Amino acid sequence: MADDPQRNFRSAYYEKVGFRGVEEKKSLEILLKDNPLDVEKLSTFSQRFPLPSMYRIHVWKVLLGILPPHSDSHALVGGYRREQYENILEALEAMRFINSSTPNTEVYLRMFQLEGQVLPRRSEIPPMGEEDEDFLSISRAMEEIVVNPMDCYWLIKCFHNQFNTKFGDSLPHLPKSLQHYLNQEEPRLLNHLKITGALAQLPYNPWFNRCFAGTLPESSLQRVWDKVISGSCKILVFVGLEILLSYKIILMGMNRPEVVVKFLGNIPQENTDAIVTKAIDLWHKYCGTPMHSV
Amino acid sequence: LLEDTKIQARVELGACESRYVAVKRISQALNNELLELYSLLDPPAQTAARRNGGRGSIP
Amino acid sequence: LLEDTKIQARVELGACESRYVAVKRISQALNNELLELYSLLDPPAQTAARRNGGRGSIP
Repeated sequence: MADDPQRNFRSAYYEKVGFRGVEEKKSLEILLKDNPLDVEKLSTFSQRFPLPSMYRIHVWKVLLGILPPHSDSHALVGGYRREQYENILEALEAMRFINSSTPNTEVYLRMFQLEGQVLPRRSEIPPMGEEDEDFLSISRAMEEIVVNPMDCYWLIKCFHNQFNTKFGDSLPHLPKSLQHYLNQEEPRLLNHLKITGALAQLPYNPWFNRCFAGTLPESSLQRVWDKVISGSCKILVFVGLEILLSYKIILMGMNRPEVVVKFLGNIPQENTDAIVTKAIDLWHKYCGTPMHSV
Repeated sequence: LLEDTKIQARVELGACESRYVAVKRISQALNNELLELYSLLDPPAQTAARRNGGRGSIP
Repeated sequence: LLEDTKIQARVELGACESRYVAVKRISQALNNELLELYSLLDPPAQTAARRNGGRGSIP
């Protein structure tokens, strides 16, 4: 079927006029009709193509193990998830840890802490640490993407857990990897960042630990998270790389690291979609189009 | 053998269920005790507690 | 099919287990909170707290 010239012509046409998603959406719909769902195939799909927004939350929930692959288990497991969520919320209210004016993101953090047995004593709540801030940052972004608070909590929690379990060991190596690819693409920029001392101070934490939450607007961010949730943390390197490449001229004109840090900490929000698209292309170029989730 | 597996699964799930119910009762009792205690401690906050008591009431 | 049934059962049990663990941790947290509160109260109540404190300790 891949050799069908008419089909290829049609795909090329769709691609040109912006309907590239039509065929992808159809093939995703076929995958979603499977019972049980083939999680491996869904991961591969999500690695290769952008998820249509109407199916994104559903696919994320399956990939993160919130929804089971068997559709006849959905009601039972969904009930367990709801009770778990409600029980935690009720206890935190009884303990007066939260009330109706507590921001949702803080509610999610306290719930997560209670589940992880690291809820501080209410009489001596310490200021938020770096890890709490990472969690809150991801929560704020997820809240913009997911409307239902229960879905939102489960997605934040499982995203956070899966990310740290799967990629915790890889995270320290991502800055080196970024330098490697920057050297391939734009050695002059790498050199400039090295000489000015900015390289060591790039916003690695918001980029890699928070997966660009707070850096990219949610509309662009969710396309990056599609790749992370389906199994790649390498994509983060290429998004960072593409940000650097996109602002090459501006960055080359900056000689003080703190100016670079300030600029990158607050990048213009207009063309982030194009940045993500180019980052995904670069990622495919260097890492291949994944047949399996890597 | 399939039928066997299904029965075993049901038994295990039932055991998990009853363990859950037991602890849930304890937590419910502690929850009530806490609400009561708070209402004794600072009456003004009592109103707030009752208002927030509705579970799932995240704005 | 047998393998499939086993996987399905494992997933369901996992979700049930997670709900159980969560409610267990809730009990512990409520218990800690109660103990802390009782310790703020007057001495007689404190003794009562010690007596009641055992309640939340789940086997």
